[in-house]
Amino acid sequence: MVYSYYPGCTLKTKAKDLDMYARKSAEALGITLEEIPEWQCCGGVYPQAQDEIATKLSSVRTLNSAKEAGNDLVTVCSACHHVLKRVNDDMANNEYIRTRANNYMELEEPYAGETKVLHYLELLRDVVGFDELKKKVVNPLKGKKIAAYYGCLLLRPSGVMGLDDPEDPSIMEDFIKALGATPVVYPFRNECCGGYVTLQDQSLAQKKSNKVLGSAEAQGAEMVITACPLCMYNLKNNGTEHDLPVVYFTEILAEALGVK
Amino acid sequence: MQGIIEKVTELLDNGTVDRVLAWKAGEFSYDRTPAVFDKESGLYGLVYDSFCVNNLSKYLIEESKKDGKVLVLMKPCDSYGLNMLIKEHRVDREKIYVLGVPCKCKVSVDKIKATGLTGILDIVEEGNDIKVTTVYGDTTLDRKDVLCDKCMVCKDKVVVVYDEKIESDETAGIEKLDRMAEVEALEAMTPDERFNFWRSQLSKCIRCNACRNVCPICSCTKCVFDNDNTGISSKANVDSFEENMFHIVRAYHVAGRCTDCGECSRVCPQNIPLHLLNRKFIKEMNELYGTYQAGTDAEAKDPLTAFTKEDAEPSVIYNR
Amino acid sequence: MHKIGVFVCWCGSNIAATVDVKAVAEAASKEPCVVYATDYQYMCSESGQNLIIDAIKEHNLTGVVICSCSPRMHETTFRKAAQKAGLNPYMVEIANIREQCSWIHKDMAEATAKAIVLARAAIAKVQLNKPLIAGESEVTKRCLVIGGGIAGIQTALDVAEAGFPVDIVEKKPTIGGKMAQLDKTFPTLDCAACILTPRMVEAGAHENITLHTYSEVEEVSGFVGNFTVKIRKKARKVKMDLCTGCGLCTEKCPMKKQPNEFNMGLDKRGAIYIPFAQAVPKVPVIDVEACLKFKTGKCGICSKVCTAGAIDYEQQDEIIEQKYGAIVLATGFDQIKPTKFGELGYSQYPDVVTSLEYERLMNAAGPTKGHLLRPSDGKPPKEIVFVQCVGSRGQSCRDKSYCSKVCCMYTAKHAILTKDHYPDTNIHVFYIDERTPGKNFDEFYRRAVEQYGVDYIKGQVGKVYEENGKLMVQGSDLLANEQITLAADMVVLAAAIEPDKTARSLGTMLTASMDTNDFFTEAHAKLRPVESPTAGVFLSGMCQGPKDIPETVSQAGAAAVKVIGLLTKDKLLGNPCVAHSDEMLCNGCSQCARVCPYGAITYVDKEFRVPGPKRVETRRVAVVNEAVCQGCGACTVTCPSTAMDLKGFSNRQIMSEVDAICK
Amino acid sequence: MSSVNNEREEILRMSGVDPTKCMKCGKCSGTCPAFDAMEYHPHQFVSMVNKGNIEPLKQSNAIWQCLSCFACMERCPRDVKPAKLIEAVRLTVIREQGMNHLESENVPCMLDPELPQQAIVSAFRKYSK
Amino acid sequence: MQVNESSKEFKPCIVAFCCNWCSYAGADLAGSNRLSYPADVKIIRVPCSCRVNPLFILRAFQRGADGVILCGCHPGDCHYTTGNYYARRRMTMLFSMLDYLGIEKERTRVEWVSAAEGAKFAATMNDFISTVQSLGENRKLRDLRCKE
Repeated sequence: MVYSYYPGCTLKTKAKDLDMYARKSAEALGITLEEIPEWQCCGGVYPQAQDEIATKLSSVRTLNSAKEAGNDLVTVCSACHHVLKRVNDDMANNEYIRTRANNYMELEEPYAGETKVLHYLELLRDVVGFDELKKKVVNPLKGKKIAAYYGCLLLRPSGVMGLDDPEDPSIMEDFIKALGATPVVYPFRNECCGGYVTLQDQSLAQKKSNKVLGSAEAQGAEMVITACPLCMYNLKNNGTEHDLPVVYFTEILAEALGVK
Repeated sequence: MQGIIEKVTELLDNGTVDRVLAWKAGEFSYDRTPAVFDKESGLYGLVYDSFCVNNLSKYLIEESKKDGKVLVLMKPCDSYGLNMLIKEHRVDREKIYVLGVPCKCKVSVDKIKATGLTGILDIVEEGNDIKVTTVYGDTTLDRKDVLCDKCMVCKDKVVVVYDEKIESDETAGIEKLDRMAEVEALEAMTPDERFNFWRSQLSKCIRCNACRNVCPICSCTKCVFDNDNTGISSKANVDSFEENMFHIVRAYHVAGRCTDCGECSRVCPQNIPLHLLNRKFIKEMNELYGTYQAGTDAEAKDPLTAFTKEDAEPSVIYNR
Repeated sequence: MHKIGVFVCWCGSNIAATVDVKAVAEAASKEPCVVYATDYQYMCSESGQNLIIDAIKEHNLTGVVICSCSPRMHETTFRKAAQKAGLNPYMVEIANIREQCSWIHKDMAEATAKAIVLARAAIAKVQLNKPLIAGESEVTKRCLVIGGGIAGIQTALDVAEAGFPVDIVEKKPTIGGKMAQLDKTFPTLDCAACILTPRMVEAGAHENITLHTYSEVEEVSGFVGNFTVKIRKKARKVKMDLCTGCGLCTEKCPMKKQPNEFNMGLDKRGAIYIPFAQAVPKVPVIDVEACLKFKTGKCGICSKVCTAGAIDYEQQDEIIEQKYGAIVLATGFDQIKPTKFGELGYSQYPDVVTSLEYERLMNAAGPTKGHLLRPSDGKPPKEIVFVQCVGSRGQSCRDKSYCSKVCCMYTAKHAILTKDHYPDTNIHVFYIDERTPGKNFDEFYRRAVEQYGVDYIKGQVGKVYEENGKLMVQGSDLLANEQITLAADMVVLAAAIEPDKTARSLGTMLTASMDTNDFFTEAHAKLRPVESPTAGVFLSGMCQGPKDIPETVSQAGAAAVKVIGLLTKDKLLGNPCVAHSDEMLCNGCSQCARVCPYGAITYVDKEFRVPGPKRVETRRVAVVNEAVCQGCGACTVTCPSTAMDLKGFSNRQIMSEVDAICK
Repeated sequence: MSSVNNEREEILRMSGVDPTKCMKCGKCSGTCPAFDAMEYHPHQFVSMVNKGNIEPLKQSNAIWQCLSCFACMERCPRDVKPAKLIEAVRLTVIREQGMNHLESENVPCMLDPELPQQAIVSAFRKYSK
Repeated sequence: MQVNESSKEFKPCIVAFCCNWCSYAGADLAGSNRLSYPADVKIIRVPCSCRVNPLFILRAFQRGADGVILCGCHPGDCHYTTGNYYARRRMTMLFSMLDYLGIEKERTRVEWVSAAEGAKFAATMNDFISTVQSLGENRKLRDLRCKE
């Protein structure tokens, strides 16, 4: 199984762990991740305005590379996933954006959303299968009470992202179960941590992060996992009222698979 | 051939059947025309060989109206037509005894002539050799080179409806051509090229009605083109709607019912490739509604009297 | 040779302002066979009709063309006028020069030219019209009501009282429907069971009413006045005639772990059960999925304790076939399970309930015997938040687009009843718009606010989550322009109502049309609200759209009146525009029967004299049952020899219109 | 008046939002996690943009406080997408000359060694041209 | 480009077959709502889309129509339950044949218009007319056979 892989800028710098463990685990699961050559930053945030074309082009380039390689595209970072998936949806369904983006790109064959964008978690659920994953676990994380933090970008808008039920998701809980640990369901797992405003208004980010961590703690969580470097940073640095470890989901995956 | 005569004689003698519908030699030794034999006339002249190309199924409409039982020699491709006639209640199956006969593809006299031979006196088939005697001398042709066009794309060699059949393991030994290749070639043209193609072809029509008369599906009690009350009838070769649309209307009438026996094109004195109209419908229906071959059985609903809720919208055509 | 009269209507200025009516009449008068052409201000008026009648008589007209509004408007009017003048009503054709001409075009020259073409097409067509006489069919004087809720019961009682036999088919083991599950009814607060159960008993005992409970409609064929219906009576495994309804079997059943549907799954019932105490018929039914006897072959306790010997494990489904003249759809509704609204926590928290569940929690016969106790821990709730419009009035994929109509009122009812019984409870209601049109409805809602102090908050709930054992309800208070979070003990969701799931398949069986929400459509939104467009099929209650009990009962009565009107007739006139096969042309090929949706075509072997020595030949030819044919014309196109044609829309008629338009 | 209208049309065009679909239920504001940090709330954005009353929104701090969490979009029963409107208002501000909300020279002082790239990249994209 | 020049002047002849229950009522609704579309469209009322014989469409073309459109109830909503399903297949086959003969396939269209879709009816007609206008006059089917 070969997939095109888009790590994104943060995974190359501040979130090397997220990337490294994702690669190691994939290898252990028999999945080949081929990094897209000369990829560019996705921009970190999906430009919502109809007339924002230029800011979507780097994503289109990435998507087109995967198309040319004939692979589905796998991402790990929630933000990159969100941006790529939504730009891809625009290219497939929004004629205005598609036409203009293609005019800029001058590709041999116009890009029209052909690439399938998968989050690493979807790869685990839909390609590997959580039952299969369970069989490959060598260090089951027995007894560990882990809370999954989805945040906003993985789930919403559900019409485009289509990862899971946006109000009552289960993919990360099933993932935690597959690793042998006990998932902790808490109401704020899909509420915003305030990551985007950490530069703008740290107090707001602090308030939101504490709310998330407090909610997880109240349900008895011992650890929080996330797929987003920004959430990770925010929960760790702004969620200071709670002393709950926050790690990338790939880290516990690598640990359970014995490749950490 | 000998087996066939024996079987027919037996059935006629023991009273199973009263008449026999088969072929007899015509004016020339290589001419074969449909003929009815009975006890009185005997089987003299009855012949079954590579020149027996006519589809006999349609003759059964009239034959099965008569008293007594008629035995028919049924080639594989003609049996599809018979099944359609049974399905549409055009023949009385009870009064027909179907003796399936094998076919190793038929030889086209037109193709023999097209090799440039003239003054033909006699044509004889010996194994894979076709020996032609002309006033200028003798020539031997390879059978494979002079097979009927319709046999080159033959559906299969199975008689689909029969009371008894005579088997043979002889084959023509040819590689069958893709039945849809000609249609695909037309599809690949530009609309204007296609229009010009059809215009030039259909303009040749002399409205002799041979295609209609030979077609086992075109068996209406009264054809719409002969019926003054339909508002579309026409007999003369006039430039009217009817005239213009004759072949299109005919193709539409047999759509979903045509067995692709190829007789229409074979009998056309103007060599209009009429089968390409019918075959286009077959191809389209296969692609859109699932594979269906009219005449395979006498029960299945044809694509135009069936539907699924998920059928493609007509716009599928112009979105191509 | 025809003598055609053409009548051009001005429709006041509706037509005349855009179409030069005189020019149309003038042009029409020059068409072949037209002997008379005129224009008039209002052709549909009495004097307009008289003008037509006089002209027919005076000019011995054999065909009439009216250039006017849509035939869907006044075709019948003009046909009747023609009939008065002694002309066959089907010798009338309408050219639609209003809806399809004057109303959509602005340029007079263009509109006039088009009106002339439309008139010309109608003139061409009418020359090929043939006098048609509608066939007659008998009316079976029996009515089928599908659904045994208050709507079905009321219709059945009204029809039965008029002296016609009625059968009620109800898929549940008892009649009563949703109303039986309600506690009190707004705005009078009388108890639902107290007013419903006498009706149920009356229906069960009525000499003209036959109940088929635990039954479903399997197949419907036929047409107005002559429906044939197959009803599957599912095996109850209990003999109706022997059972005394003592209920001993239900008490002794060891499998008491089945979710009780009647109480919305809030408590349990046995594998053999009577849905509720006042059930009609009061005969239990065995849930074979749950019954130990059926699962393992052992047990048989119910049979042992039944002194009447009514238990019959061998009982099989029974199919009964019955003929009816009219069918009433009263299939009712369901409340959606708001599982897709994860932010409201219905799936996560047991104390988030739907309003129908709340009804059962309030009801004296409910799982808590009428004490309001919350499902999670059985404690009485002190803070209750009601959320309205859950799943109604939306455009997203999880919402219904319509207003469910009854939620505002029942929420006010819940609030009042709760405050009445438990005055120390605090009640908050999140609402978008408070919709209370109806007699004494707004007064009722105001009472909740003013007399009972219910806290109505204009806004919606964004999230419900648990914190410290409380349900935290975060929502907006738009009037205060604030986001508020209330700590509640219970949350009640006024979830949208939707048509019963079985309605769609019934609609298909009956060819009764439905809207995109699966509500049955009425024949006319204003003027024929209780009739389905399919003749002989009537609509009663929620299956046609959201409505409260008084509205349902009124509609049920109205449907009954329509049924009675139909059943009082001995014969019905059919639609004469039906298919007809010319046996001289028919091949007997069966293609037409393959596409007929009504099974109206059969074949006969018929002898024909033919030229030649054999003088007679037998041919198989198609025969159309004109009473069954609805005139769609599917057969006409599939017929290769054009033997099959449609009266009133024949091949030649349509082609003459084509020719006239394309000239 | 006409320039106000033009601005309204421009915002509607950019966002692709039809504010007339709103039924004023308030679910967006009931759901917004940044509600208390915004002086204009999601439902107000919808109604104010619809009325063409855009200037106060442009002057507001609320446009910088929106977390872009899309909760309002997800939960809106009428599919109005308030978040897109807020972004469109924000864009009209930063597209005006000299109106970058975030200047690169201000960044180093905000930098925390652990801050991921993504935070800076996205902040620039959200708050400046 | 020439086509565009002349299409301004070109008034096509359009025949619209409308089923009585949905599309004809939809056309009436368009009228009631005063939703305009060019006068080039002339409607022929038929009981159901399945009443329309492909022959009628060929006939219209041969007699000089430049475009023919068939409107019926949405699949699943046929007044006669199944009529439009048959119509859908028949028309698909007709379109296929016209295309095969080299006739511009855009001259024929099938649209499902309900009784409530007055606006859709008008929009459909406007769109269809502009399509036919851009194709120009229909000559091909009139002289499918040339008599030279």
